[in-house]
Amino acid sequence: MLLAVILAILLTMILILIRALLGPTAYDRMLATNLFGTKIVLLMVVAGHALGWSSFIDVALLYAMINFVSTIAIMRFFEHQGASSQAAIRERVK
Amino acid sequence: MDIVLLGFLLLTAIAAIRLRDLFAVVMLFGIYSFLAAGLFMVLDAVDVAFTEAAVGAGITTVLMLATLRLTGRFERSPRPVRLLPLVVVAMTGAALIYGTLDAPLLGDVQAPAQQHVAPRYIERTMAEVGTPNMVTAVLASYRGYDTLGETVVIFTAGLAVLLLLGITEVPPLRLGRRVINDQVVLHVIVKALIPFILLFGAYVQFHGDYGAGGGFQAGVVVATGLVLYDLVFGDGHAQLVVPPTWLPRIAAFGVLVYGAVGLLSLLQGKALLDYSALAQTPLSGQHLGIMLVELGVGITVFAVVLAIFYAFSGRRRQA
Amino acid sequence: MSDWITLASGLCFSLGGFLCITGGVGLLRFPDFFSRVHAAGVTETLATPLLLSGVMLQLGWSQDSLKLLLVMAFVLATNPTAAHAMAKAALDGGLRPQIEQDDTTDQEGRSSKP
Amino acid sequence: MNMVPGLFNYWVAVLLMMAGLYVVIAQPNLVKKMVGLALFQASVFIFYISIGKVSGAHAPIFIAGETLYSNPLPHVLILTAIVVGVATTAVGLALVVRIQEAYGSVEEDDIDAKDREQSDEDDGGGP
Repeated sequence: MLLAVILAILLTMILILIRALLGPTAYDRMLATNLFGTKIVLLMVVAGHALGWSSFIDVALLYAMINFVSTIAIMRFFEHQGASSQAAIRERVK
Repeated sequence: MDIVLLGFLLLTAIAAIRLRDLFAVVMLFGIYSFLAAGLFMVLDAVDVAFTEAAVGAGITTVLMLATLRLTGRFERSPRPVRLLPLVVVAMTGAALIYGTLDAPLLGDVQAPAQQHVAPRYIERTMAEVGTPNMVTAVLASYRGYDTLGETVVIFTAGLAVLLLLGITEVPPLRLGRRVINDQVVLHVIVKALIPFILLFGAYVQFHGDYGAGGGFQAGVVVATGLVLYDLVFGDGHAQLVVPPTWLPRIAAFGVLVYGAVGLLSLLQGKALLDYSALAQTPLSGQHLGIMLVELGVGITVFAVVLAIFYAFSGRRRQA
Repeated sequence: MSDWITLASGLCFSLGGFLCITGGVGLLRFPDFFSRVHAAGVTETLATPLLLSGVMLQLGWSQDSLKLLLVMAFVLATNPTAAHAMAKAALDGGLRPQIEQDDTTDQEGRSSKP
Repeated sequence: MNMVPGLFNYWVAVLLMMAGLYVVIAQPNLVKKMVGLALFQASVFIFYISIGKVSGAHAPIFIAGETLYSNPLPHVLILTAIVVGVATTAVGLALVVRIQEAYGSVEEDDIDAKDREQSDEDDGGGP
């Protein structure tokens, strides 16, 4: 059962990775990065439980936290970056 | 499972080389760090996985993004692939792989690396130091000199960044102006989360004797909490909590705590950084010494990481 | 009693794993960013608690279970927030859902044909 | 043929190392060079940790009654190396930022061209 879950998570990771590599816009890559982090958390918990690693939950908690922070950081600095191009796109949309 | 993770790692690295959007490259680097951290978990290195996740995926990514903000997002059109670097790289790689052919296989108990000092650490840690986490014992007690050196290196690197960039004091934003647009949900959630992150940092700091964690990781976690605050609420908000002028002093204080513990044991008539002299019994002395030393490390790492972040985020792009 | 726990955790695991893969497929197959956020964010938010509570059921009452509860609370708080923030950032950054564009082109097409 | 899984970790570490090295040597953009350096660093970490792994062993946190643990020494070395690594990466990135401010570009070619210009001017302005 646990093995099947691990395989499912690994499969999902592959799918997400493909999206991260293809990702037409930067936002797609952002989303993929965030999801990948969550999948790693899940993998840590399930595999850690299945294989009996020590203190894997602390690590999983840290991963969840860092994942959130890096997503926020990516968004924040991306907005700084795109300030001029955003205006251009808005003009075009109008 | 480690083979799959290694495959992912290779894929990510190659994609990172090929992409020209540096923003995407940094995001892929974040994924790469997470993968590496997962791999460390598989290879039994709990503490290393902890550190790699906090440092590689967290702080390094943030710093690289902050640099990109200052230097520009796109790489110029790539040079044609040149032969010479490729040949050099291929030859070096071939030589290294040839070298690994004689290496002991993965997980071999008889490998030379497992024979030298490691058995002694593993057998004697509980009797001599009394902390269940051997990594902490080796880090803070057996190899205390090394760690003192590393702490000083981190302190120096922090000073170097401050000398190069300096911290521009950003006037705190006016109330009501949002940086990540109008993200009310984000503000509310982050405000609720930050105390827990700081609490988690304290847990990591003081639980390091018994499980994964310790000064290095705790410093980074606490700094990450403040970085998150600054990211969401705008430049300068974190500077109100921890003013930048304090940071070099805090960092120096951490190194001083470490050194003072060492000198204290010297004054008690034992060797430098031999904590057995610090209390009635050697074991409780070791406990006290490791706790103080880890605290020193944690303080230094926290101050340096935060100072570096301030230095990068406070800088404005010069046209 | 333990049979029930095995059954419940197995149910959690299979549902969680299924949702995981669904989210991955959705992320890969959906046409534009906003539908991808939707696919990934929603499945993720249900799959994570399911898998974690599956592990919790197997661990029983212990300190580890409590910590897992913390992880779950953290993920439940941050995941939808991150998805929401990303969608909002993308909208403010000039990305538009494809539906709108499809509609407009469709209407234009229809209006031009007759 | 149990050599392949036994050495696979090392091989991947070497390949990643070479990927990082290639970026550092061949890519003109300085920020990308820093990313390459970080890739290189991480591959060295993977190599070290692979050396310390003992199959069937526990993570080096004491459990009563267990005697087989992975080697804690590489873990200690790499743990500190990671934190020192981020500090040095920060110094490198700070240098990149200063170069951007001084030269207006982080592409190696531009910087070289500017330098050459500068030295030509210096020669011309001589005696």
